[in-house]
Order: sequence, then C-alpha cells, then structure tokens
Amino acid sequence: MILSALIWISLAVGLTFNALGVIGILRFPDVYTRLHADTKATTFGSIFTSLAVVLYAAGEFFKDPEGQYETLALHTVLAVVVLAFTNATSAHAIARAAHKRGHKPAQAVCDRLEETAK
Amino acid sequence: MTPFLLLQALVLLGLVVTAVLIISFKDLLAAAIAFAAFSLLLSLEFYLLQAPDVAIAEAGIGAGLTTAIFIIAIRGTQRHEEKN
Amino acid sequence: MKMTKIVRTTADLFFPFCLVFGLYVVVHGHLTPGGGFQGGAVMATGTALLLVARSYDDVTGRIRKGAMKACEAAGLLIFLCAGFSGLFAGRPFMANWLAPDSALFRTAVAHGPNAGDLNTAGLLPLLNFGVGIEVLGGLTVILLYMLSGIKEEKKP
Amino acid sequence: MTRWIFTALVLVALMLLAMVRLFKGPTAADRVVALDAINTLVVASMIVLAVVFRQFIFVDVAIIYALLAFVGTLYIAKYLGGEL
Amino acid sequence: MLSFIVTALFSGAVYLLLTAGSGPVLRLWSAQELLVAVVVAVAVGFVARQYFASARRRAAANPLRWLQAVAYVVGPFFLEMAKANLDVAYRVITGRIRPGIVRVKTGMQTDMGTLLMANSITLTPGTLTVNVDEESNDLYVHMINVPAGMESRETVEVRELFALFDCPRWVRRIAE
Amino acid sequence: MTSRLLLALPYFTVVVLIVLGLAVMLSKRNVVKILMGLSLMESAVNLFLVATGYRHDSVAPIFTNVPAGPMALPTVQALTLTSIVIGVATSAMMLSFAMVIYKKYGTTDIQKIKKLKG
Amino acid sequence: MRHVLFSAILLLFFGGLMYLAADLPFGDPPRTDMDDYFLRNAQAQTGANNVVTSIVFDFRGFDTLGEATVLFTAVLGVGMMFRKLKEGEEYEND
Repeated sequence: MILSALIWISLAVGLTFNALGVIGILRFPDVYTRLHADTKATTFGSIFTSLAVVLYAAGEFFKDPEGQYETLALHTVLAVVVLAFTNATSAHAIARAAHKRGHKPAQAVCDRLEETAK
Repeated sequence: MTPFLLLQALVLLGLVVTAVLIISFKDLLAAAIAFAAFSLLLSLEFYLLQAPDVAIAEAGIGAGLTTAIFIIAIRGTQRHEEKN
Repeated sequence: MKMTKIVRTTADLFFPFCLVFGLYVVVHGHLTPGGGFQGGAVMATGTALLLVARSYDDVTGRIRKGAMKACEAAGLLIFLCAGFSGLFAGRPFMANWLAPDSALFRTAVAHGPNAGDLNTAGLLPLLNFGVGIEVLGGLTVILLYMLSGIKEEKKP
Repeated sequence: MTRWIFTALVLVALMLLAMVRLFKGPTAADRVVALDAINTLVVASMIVLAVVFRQFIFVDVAIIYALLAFVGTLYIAKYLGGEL
Repeated sequence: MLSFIVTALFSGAVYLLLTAGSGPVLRLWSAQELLVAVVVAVAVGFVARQYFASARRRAAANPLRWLQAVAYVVGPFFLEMAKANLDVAYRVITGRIRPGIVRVKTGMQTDMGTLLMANSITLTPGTLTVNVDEESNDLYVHMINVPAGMESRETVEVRELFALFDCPRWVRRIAE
Repeated sequence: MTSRLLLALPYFTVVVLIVLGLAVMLSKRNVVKILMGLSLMESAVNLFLVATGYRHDSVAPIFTNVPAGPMALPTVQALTLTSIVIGVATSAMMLSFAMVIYKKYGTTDIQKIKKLKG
Repeated sequence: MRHVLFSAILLLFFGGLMYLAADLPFGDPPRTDMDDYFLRNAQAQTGANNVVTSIVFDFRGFDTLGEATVLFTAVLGVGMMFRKLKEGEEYEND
C-alpha cells in the first residue's frame, strides 16, 4: 500500500519535472538557458520515473523472488546512471560548441569566457 | 481506442512530423538532426511493435552511426543546399 | 582536433563500457534480444566515441585500420568456417550440426529474462561472434576512411 | 498497469512538444537541445514500457539507446564547434 | 600492468552486473556466465587499458573511492540536484532569469576530478559548464541566476556554487 | 470500419513516409538530401515489414517465462535486421561517393555535375 | 506547370497507396504457417530462446552470409574511394 503510494508519487514527480523541462525548452530565450532546463529537469524527471520502476521491481520481488525482478532493477539503475552521465557531458559539449560558434548568452550580466578569448 | 493504440498513434504522428521536418529544412545539418530524432522515434515504434532486436539495431545504427556518417559527409561537402 | 578534457575523459570511461555491453549483447544473442549485428554496432560506436573525442591522428596510432580490417576479415572467415564445418559433419552447408543435442551444447530452457545457459544453440554463438567482429571492423573502417577523406581535403 | 501506460503516454506527448523546438529553433544548437530532450524522454518511456509489456529484458534497449544517442550528439556538437 | 588489472576488474564488474539473476551461484550467476565474465574482462582489459586507466588515473583502483562515489551520488549530490530542480522549476514558471558566464576556480589536479566536478556542476544548482581551461582546470560556468556582486569578480571559488553540502570536498576525496 | 482504419495507422504512416521520401528524391538536387530521402524510404520499408508481423496483444518472439500469449512473427523481424545493416553499409558508401564528387567538382548539385561533365 | 504536374502525380500515387494500405490487416496477419512452424520448433531444433536469432543464423543463414558479404564489399568500396593517391597520380580522366 505504502509502496503503491510511493510509486504514484515518483511517477507524478517525474512527469512534472519532465513537463517543466520541455516547457523550459520552449520558453527560455537562448541556447544556454534551454540547456539548463533540458539537462537538469528532464534528467531529474527520468530519474524519478525510473525510481518508480525500481520500487515496483522491489515490491514484486518480495512477493515472488523467482520472477527475475532484480534484473529489471539493476538494468534500470544502470540505464539511469548512463543517462545522467551522458546527458551532463553532451550538455557541456553543446554549450561549448554554441559558444565557439558565437552565440551570445541572452540578457547576460557578464561573460568571462569571451573576455579571456579576446 | 485503447491506450496502447493512442500511444502508437502519438509515436507515428511524431514520425510523420520529423519526416516533414527532414524534407523541409534547407540547412542540411538541421535535416541531419531531424533524421536522428526520426531514428529515435522509429526505434521506439519498433519497441512498441514487439521487435526488440530490430529496435536495438535501429537505435545503435540509426541514432549513433548514421548520424555520425551524415555529419561527416556534410563536413566533407557543404552545409547548405544550393539555391537552384 | 581534440574536444575538451571533460569529453575525452568521459569517452575513456565509456569505451570499455561500450565494449563490455557489446560483448554482452553478442554473447547473449541467442537468449535475449540482440545478436551479432547489434553487438557489433555497439562496439563500433565505442570506437566512434573515441574517434570523436580525440583527434584523428591521436587515435589512428592506437586503433589501426589494419587491425580493424583484420577483425572484419576474421569475422567473415569465422562465419565461413562455421558454415563449412557442416560439410565435414556430413550435413549441408551452414547446417547447425551441433544443435540440438550433443554433449556440450544442449537445448535451452526458458526460465527467465536471462536463462544463463550460454552453452546452448550449437553453432549460433560462434556465428554471432563472427558477425559481431565483422560488423565492428567494417563500421569502424568505414568511419576511419571517411574521416581520413575529410582530413585530406583540409590540408591544401 | 494503467498508471504505467499513462506515464508512457504523457512522455510521448512531451516528446511531441519538444519537437516544436526542433521545428522552430533559430540555430542548429537549439535543435540539438531539442534532440537531447527527445533522447532522454525516449529512454524514460522505454524503461516504463518494459514494465507495461512485462518484458524486463527490454530495458537493455534503453541502455543501448542512452549510450549511443550520446555519440550522435557529440558528433553534431563537434561539427557545430567547427572542430571536425 | 596495473592499468590492465583496473580495466579488467571494471569490465568484469559491469558484465556481472548486467548478467545478475541468471543462475544458481550465489543465487545470481550461472557458472558459464562467470567463465565468460573472466574472458570478457581479460579481452576488454587488454584492448582498453590505455584509455580507461592511464597513468594519471591509478587512483581509481581503490575500491573505497568507489564506495564513496556511490555515497556521494545517493546523498549530497541527489539533494543538491533536487534543490537545483526546484530552482529551475521556479525559473521556468516565472521566467525570472539573470544569466551570465563566470570563471570558477576548482583546484582539481586530475582529469577524473575535473570531469566529476564539471558533471556535478552541470547537473546541480542552476549552473552549466561551458568550457574548461586545459592547463589550470578552471571551469567557465554559465549560471542561470548570477547572485548580485558575483559578475564583477574575476574568479569564483567552486564552494560558493553549492548551497547545501561541500561537494568539492567529496569530489576531491573520490577522485584525487 | 472506422476502428479498422484506425488500426491500420502504421501502414498509413508507411505510405506517408514513402511518398515524402520519393518527393525528396525527385524534387531536390543536393546529393546528401537525396540520400536522406532514400534512407527515409528505407526506414519506411523496415517499418512496413515489422508492422506486417505484429499480432494483437502479442509478445516478442523470445522465450521467457514472463508473459504468455501469441508471439509476433519472427521472420519479418529477421529480414528487417538484415535490411538495416545493408542500409547503413550502402548509405555510407553513397555518402563517400558524394564526398568524392564534391572534392572533384566542387558542388553537390546533381544538375551542375551533369553540366560540368557532359 | 511542372510543379503542378509533379504534385498531381505524387498525390495520385499517395492516394493509390493509401487505398492499398487501408485493405491490409494490421495485427492479424492472414498467413502465418511458416512463422508458426518457426515458433513451435525453433527452441527444440536449434536450442536458442531468441527465435529471431535462430532464424537469422540458422533457418535463413544464407541470407546472413550474403549480408556479411555485402558489408564486406561496401567497406572495400569505401576504402577504394578514399585510398591515398600515389606520388604524381591523379584522378582518372582529369
């Protein structure tokens, strides 16, 4: 019962943050701020939806240890770790490429990188 | 209309949208990006159609390697389509 | 040209991961989704990751075209040898003569997502391995050649 | 079971929303951001769908996905930065 | 030799993690899987040893560091990430942003430390690593909301980016 | 009747994709774009093959103990697998052709190439 | 004028294909004899749990052999295009 409630909460939180991330991608003014929304919010949301899956696997595992639910849980955790790592790195790569291409951060109060590049 | 069919309809709609984007972009790099998204969604569709082997192959080759090859080819030729 | 330190270190971390995952997919080709093509593609993407994170010259010192071509040829050769071994066993070409009942290779039992019985299915694991090696070599050689084509153009 | 398929539905719908940025994005970098978001959402929905189908080996597809779409993104970023 | 062993151990561990739940040994693995794991570990260790564990990254051999890494990810890092996401959610809804790029001094010595620090910064509080100085390992960080007064300073200490915990100290303990 | 039309959605998508790919191949003049159209059509054919083999409420053709039910047809999936690998090999080769053509003629417009070398 | 003609032909093609597609049964393939045979016998005859792999490598192994050959040939073709030109050698008919 508690587990079911926890799964519901995880799913709701995950969906909320995924939705916020996508809305952020649509709303923010330039590449860097969009990357903020994309990387943080969608990764966090995906972690929570996957957490729901792991919780589900744990619950079923206690009911029926023969059902190979540990495979589900372990592979899900692995997928999430890979996802978080790759997302962070690709966000860095995109931001650097955008800056090298000369996209200025919109509404910026300071830009130290450009000052040193000159 | 079961939820499963609705899910499939949404994915197929996404496929059509990305395909239209591929043909409408004049910028080849943007077209390549849309092609990567198309491959991603196609893989999801294979997954929904209970073909995990094909989904893995499409994910690996479509999303990773084909994008890389297209990007290299665009780098080796030119980025924008010529105007007439 | 090299990408930044962060990308390079991530590539170094994920290269063995890609190889292990590709081998996992190849080895379990007859039990779980996957097989020679998919595993080979995953491994080839591992080398593509190294290629993108480092400069072309830096990588070609370690991933040599010759070795990759050898991989490819060896894969095709394994495939052909496995095919011809059917002839020696008195069966037609490409017959899976080790399956279904022999001392070492037996019929698989389904008891879960990963049955863990790797010594099943006769020749299939060998064929999987051959195709995996071939796809790894082939796709990597294609990428290396295309990158070298870019590089030649940049010089003048 | 309904909650899982509902989650997958919402995730796919969000994918379609992210495609708006893929369409609009004034620069190629914006489009790559949208591609990245779609990639993450696809991985999440694949993990959820594995529970819907009760086929737990399908999670492998999601891992391969997360691993390989990254390579495509890196190639695009490298080209965008003018380093390829 | 040490790099080979480190890579082989890592590969074998990943393979065993992937195949857990396949047989009777320890209720987790079958005998064939263990055998194949050894073969895979040796093969991958031989191929990837130059990359995974170059001379600079010997520190990764210490299993205590791996445990610390897990503790770091589950504990402080996750809380920081939750806080960062609430912050981003607030900015998404209100649209109140004050972006800028600042130079952050990390004081990390190794590549691994820089990578972990950069990824922590990217995933946590309203910050995004844009570039890295190859010599001094300083990071250029795009902040979604630059605190008042920070934009005029030449460099910023990395400690100031994290609100709740001393993440740099954790990273230093894990990767250096 | 309507429900049957709704069920055939994958086939309709295949038709749309094939027509779009054909339109690109016939109307565009950039070689890389034409190859994209070709890949699009190829993907459409793959989707068609897999959709042909789907059965309602079926499971993947892999024997595990988890669900029981009718299985999706495996032969078409095997064919699609072969098709995908051949597709990437041929498109890599054609893109190399495009690069060599650009190196030699300095353009990727097929009509200009025709004019340059009658 | 040409555009209109082109669009008309394409539209006609689209309509025809749509008409054909509407008749295809989705989710209920009419002839499944061969696949049912594979599904029944794959595990007993080849010992593989994954039926797709058993088809790719066993029942239809020749297809895979041909596919491997095509991949090999494609790699050879790419290599031939990007081979290094020798000293003083030029592309032909230049």
